[in-house]
Amino acid sequence: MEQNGVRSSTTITYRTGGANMRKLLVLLTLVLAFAVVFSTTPAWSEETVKVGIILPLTGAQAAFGEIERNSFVMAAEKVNAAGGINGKQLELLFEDDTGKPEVARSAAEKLISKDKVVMLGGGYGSSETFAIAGVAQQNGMPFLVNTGSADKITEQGWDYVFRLNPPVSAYPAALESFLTEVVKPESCAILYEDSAFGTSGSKNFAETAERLGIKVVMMEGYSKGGVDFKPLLVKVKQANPDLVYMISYVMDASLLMTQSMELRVMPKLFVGGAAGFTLPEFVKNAGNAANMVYSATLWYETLPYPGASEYYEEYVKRFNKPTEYHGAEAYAACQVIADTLKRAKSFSAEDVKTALAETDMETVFGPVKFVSYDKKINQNKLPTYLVQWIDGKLELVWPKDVASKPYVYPIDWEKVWQ
Amino acid sequence: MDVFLQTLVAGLLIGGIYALIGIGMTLIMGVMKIINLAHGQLMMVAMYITYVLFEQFHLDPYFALLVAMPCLFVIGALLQKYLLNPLLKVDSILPENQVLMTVGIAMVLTEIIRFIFRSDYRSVKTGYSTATFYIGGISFNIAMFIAFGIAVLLTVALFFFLLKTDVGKSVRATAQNKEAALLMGINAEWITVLTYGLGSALAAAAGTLLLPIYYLFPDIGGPFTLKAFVITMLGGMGSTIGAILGGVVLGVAESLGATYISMALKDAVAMVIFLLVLIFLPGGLKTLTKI
Amino acid sequence: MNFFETQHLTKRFGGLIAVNDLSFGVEEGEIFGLIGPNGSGKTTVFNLITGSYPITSGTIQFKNHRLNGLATWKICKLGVGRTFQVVKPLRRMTVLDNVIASAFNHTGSLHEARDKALQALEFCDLIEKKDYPAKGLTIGDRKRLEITRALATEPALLLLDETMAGLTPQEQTEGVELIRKIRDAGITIIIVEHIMHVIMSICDRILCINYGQEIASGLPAEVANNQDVIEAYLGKD
Amino acid sequence: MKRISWPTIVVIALLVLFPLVVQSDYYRHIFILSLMWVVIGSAWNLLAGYTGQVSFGHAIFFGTGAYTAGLGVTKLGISAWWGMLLGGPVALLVGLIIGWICFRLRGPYFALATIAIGEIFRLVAIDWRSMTDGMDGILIIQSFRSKLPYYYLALALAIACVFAVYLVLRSKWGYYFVAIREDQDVAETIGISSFRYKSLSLMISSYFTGMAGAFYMNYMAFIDPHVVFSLHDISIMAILVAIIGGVGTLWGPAVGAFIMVWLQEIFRSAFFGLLPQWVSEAHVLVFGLLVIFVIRYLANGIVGDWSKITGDWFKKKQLSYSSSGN
Repeated sequence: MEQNGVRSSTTITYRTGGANMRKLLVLLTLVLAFAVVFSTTPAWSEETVKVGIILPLTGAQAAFGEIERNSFVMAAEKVNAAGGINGKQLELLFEDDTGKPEVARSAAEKLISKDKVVMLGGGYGSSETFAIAGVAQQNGMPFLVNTGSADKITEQGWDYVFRLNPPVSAYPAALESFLTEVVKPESCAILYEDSAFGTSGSKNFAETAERLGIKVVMMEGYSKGGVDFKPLLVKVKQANPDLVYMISYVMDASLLMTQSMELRVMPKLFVGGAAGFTLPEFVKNAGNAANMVYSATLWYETLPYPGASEYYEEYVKRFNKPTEYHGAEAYAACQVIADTLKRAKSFSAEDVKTALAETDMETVFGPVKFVSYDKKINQNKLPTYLVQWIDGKLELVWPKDVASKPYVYPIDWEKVWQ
Repeated sequence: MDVFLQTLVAGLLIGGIYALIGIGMTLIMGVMKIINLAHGQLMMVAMYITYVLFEQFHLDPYFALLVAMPCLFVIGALLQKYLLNPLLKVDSILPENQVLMTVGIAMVLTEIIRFIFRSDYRSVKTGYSTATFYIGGISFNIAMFIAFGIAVLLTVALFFFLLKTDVGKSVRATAQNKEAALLMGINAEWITVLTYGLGSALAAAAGTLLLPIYYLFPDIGGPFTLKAFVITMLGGMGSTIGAILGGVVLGVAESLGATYISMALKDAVAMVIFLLVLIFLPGGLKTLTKI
Repeated sequence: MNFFETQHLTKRFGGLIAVNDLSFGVEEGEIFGLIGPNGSGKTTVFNLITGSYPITSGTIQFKNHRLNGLATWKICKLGVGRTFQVVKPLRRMTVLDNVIASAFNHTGSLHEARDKALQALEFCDLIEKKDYPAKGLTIGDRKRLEITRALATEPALLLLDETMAGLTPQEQTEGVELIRKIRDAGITIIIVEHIMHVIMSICDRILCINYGQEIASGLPAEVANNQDVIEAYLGKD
Repeated sequence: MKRISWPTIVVIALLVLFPLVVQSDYYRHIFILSLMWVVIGSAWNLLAGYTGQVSFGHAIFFGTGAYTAGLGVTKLGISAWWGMLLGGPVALLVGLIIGWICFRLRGPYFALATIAIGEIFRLVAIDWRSMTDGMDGILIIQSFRSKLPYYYLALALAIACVFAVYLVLRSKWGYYFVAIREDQDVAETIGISSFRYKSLSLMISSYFTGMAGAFYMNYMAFIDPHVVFSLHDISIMAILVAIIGGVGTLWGPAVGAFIMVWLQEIFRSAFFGLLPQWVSEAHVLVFGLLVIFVIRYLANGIVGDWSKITGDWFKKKQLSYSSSGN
């Protein structure tokens, strides 16, 4: 009786009573039943070869995820039109990681255990790529990364994880020779977005600079999406370096350049560390301020890689907007996936992994061959390039033998910025 | 010295934009005593309106003000009437229900825009976007300068609206004491609708003026929502002059923080100042000026 | 020394003096009335005693504790209970839970607190409504709940702030009985009240204040006939 | 211990049996995430739903717990499992300090202060690279190949958290928390130190949230400041979980956690691929609409207003629920 009294008195206050509980139970049972039903749904046809691709299709990174998905689709269509994978159709299952690692993990788990894919592709943000790679390695599922660029991804000794794109540390390779042969700067300032990409890139470039005997007079991060970079640029102006190296996504990149122009920050040259500086939105936003800016890049549509310019033109025609290196990475990843599956003895994970490891081919993104160096394994090594915005057009300027136009240096900023 | 001056000028100019963002928020918070966590998102919607007008009809952002502000007024008023006001009659455990509702509104606004415009970055580039004049080596961005001027203008207009007109007086009465206002025959519900509409319109002004010097994508609202309430609390809730003060203080603090501490921590500097004001100066800066 | 006393109690709000140099004492077991016109500072005195407002100057002494500067909850722990003029039930709790919450004042056990709460409800004749949500009570029952809740903290001194306002004559009579019963249980009471016949009938002594200052004190009959008191209430002509 | 009602036992039994019946790692993973959110949602609910202090900063405690586990690995060289032991207490300590700063503020001001502190934590975690490795994040190797250990750990945490809330509510603390939520001034006059008990509530809440964070580090094996200190994905998600399920109800956050995690997954995968892809782009939109709907029509959440749901929609019987307060 006493006990009952306590219960009834608290029921109203806290709403934990038995009646609610029973209904809750019904609800929970339904959820469980639902889960069981779905988990036992059989996989349908065996006529296609399924590959799971995980990309950010919603959320803040969705713009790039979309470019990559489009490119994957284009490449897969081409593969299937040419007879598919030894007669079977290649089917790409796209999953959205929404830019969150735990969701990327959900997506990977689903593709592996529910959709029974033969391998995984995609991986855009570094955090999400880590999550997917972890699942892939544990499940013994080959995973071809095409964008996630944090160095650590291929340094874990994870033998099922392969990376097509170079790690962020390899981005400024072409710049290095340009600096030693042409510019010979004495000092530099490094500005970077405080993302995984920006931080490791900046660290790496600082080491490069030190090796080349360039004094790093300033090195500072910023968080993405700022309106006003002037406080940062004022400091750059005061430090007056020969070279300003920036690792920024596209919109920060354009603001950095327009505001540099406003403040008349005039180093010998501005160089972007890939990422935002090569995108069409950069020149659209920065306008005149983009002129004569250099950028390291992994890819450019005029490069003499088989199919590169065709891919670019077809993309523009079909989707009515330009593509860039992310898209090329995705397209090339699909080429590698198709090639691997064609060569694989069977679609078992072991055979696919073996075939992937033996990859040696040309793609729109350049030659692909997985090697081990330093701490890295299964890493593709690619040459990098230097591009420059010359009068509104992005031109490949370095190395000289592939240049689409000669580089412009030295630069008279007063004249350029008039 | 140049570094300091240029930093200060940059801070002051960005402060003008911040002030604009804060004015709408301070009005809403003053009257309704709720934090409007959809403020930045309303601003984002206005920016898209301006963007469309510019792309489709080549309308200059300064003229787009005349369209974006009324549009947002209507959107804001409708949100208040059909989503926020009904909550007053609901008996819920958390008094912050209205605040949480604005979180929901913010999510829905962002996603609807994303559905229509995708996540692509967009921008409006005008001739004056990067136009600059120089005084003794210190650069002044003209678009920001104009925005600062309009911020002051709007504040003064709002100030006189609140002080001199009957409607404005009703708004102030409601802000001071809702019950008393009701007794005096003021239709408090209508006043809240009007206030939220006005607040949204002011957010629209901020967005429209920001667009030429900035850019646009659906997730842009969040950070500006944070700024808006920081400014409001800095200046003192409900104080229009306070909003200007708060905006400028925030702008300058961020700039100085970026120059002398670290660019990456400038937002943290703003948040620390915000916390200090919240704890030690609960009425905001206006309590110091006695305006 | 008195059971409870204030000396030179003063409270300023900015330029306004709400309570001005007020000194009075209450003896154990007394019902002490505090009267005065609207806005004369009665409720402010209560808020000063319970520590809701900081005191500008003066002292408050209860038994052998100085209450100045103590937190409200500590003052309650020392044995001062209060009710609010504008009733403040804990709306989404039941009547019983309201009282249990305050019965925890001197115990950590739910069992004991519950027993104490039931006793208090019995004492105040609210036991039948113990499972009602507090927000559903009538105004009379809400006032009664205020008293019950204060009693459940087991105070030695109880401050009653206009507990009769808004009640029917029948309820008022019951209220008077309840207050007497509380006193008979050994609890000292300071009561603020507007309804004169109530005050006159139950108080042992009365203090009348205006503009935060004492204008008269003494036995009910004396105060009632005091010229200043009459003027304060009716205004001078 | 007092008797526990049979539905609770059945629910727990079902959850214990689940991973044994369902072999798919995918569904196990979703359940693990759901259980983790049961912990965070319930913890948030104790502070906000029962004590009335709406926090927009629970990512602080989640992140602190996660980084305690992670830094143990990178700085001390101990196993991340120590985080399960240390993450809670460290988060609790942080909670204590934050409470000391923020509990002088009431209502919306408290909420604002927690947003600010949350942002400060995130920004500092990004910038303090010598300590946290900034956005490079912390990467460890998962201890178990199988999902089962993680599943049962998450289940144990969830049960412990809900049970702890249940116990608290049946004690002096619970009464005091609710009294503070209902009226802080009254609470003070009936002998409750609102500061002390609010801090207590925050400490319990931050403890469990910190545990959840440490679990996240162990299970996900990778963290960075944007992920674990996220205003949107952690702090606000915690609020949504509790609101949808029912603020101030024992089971609300648990129900809300399952609904939110499943809803996200169902929409993200476009109803497991049964619907066209564009549906998957709507998942945040659906969250938003659900929040608006619940706040507008089910102010006490799905559990709190269950009688209203069944009354209004299923039995077509009008219950005068919302007007009972007059």
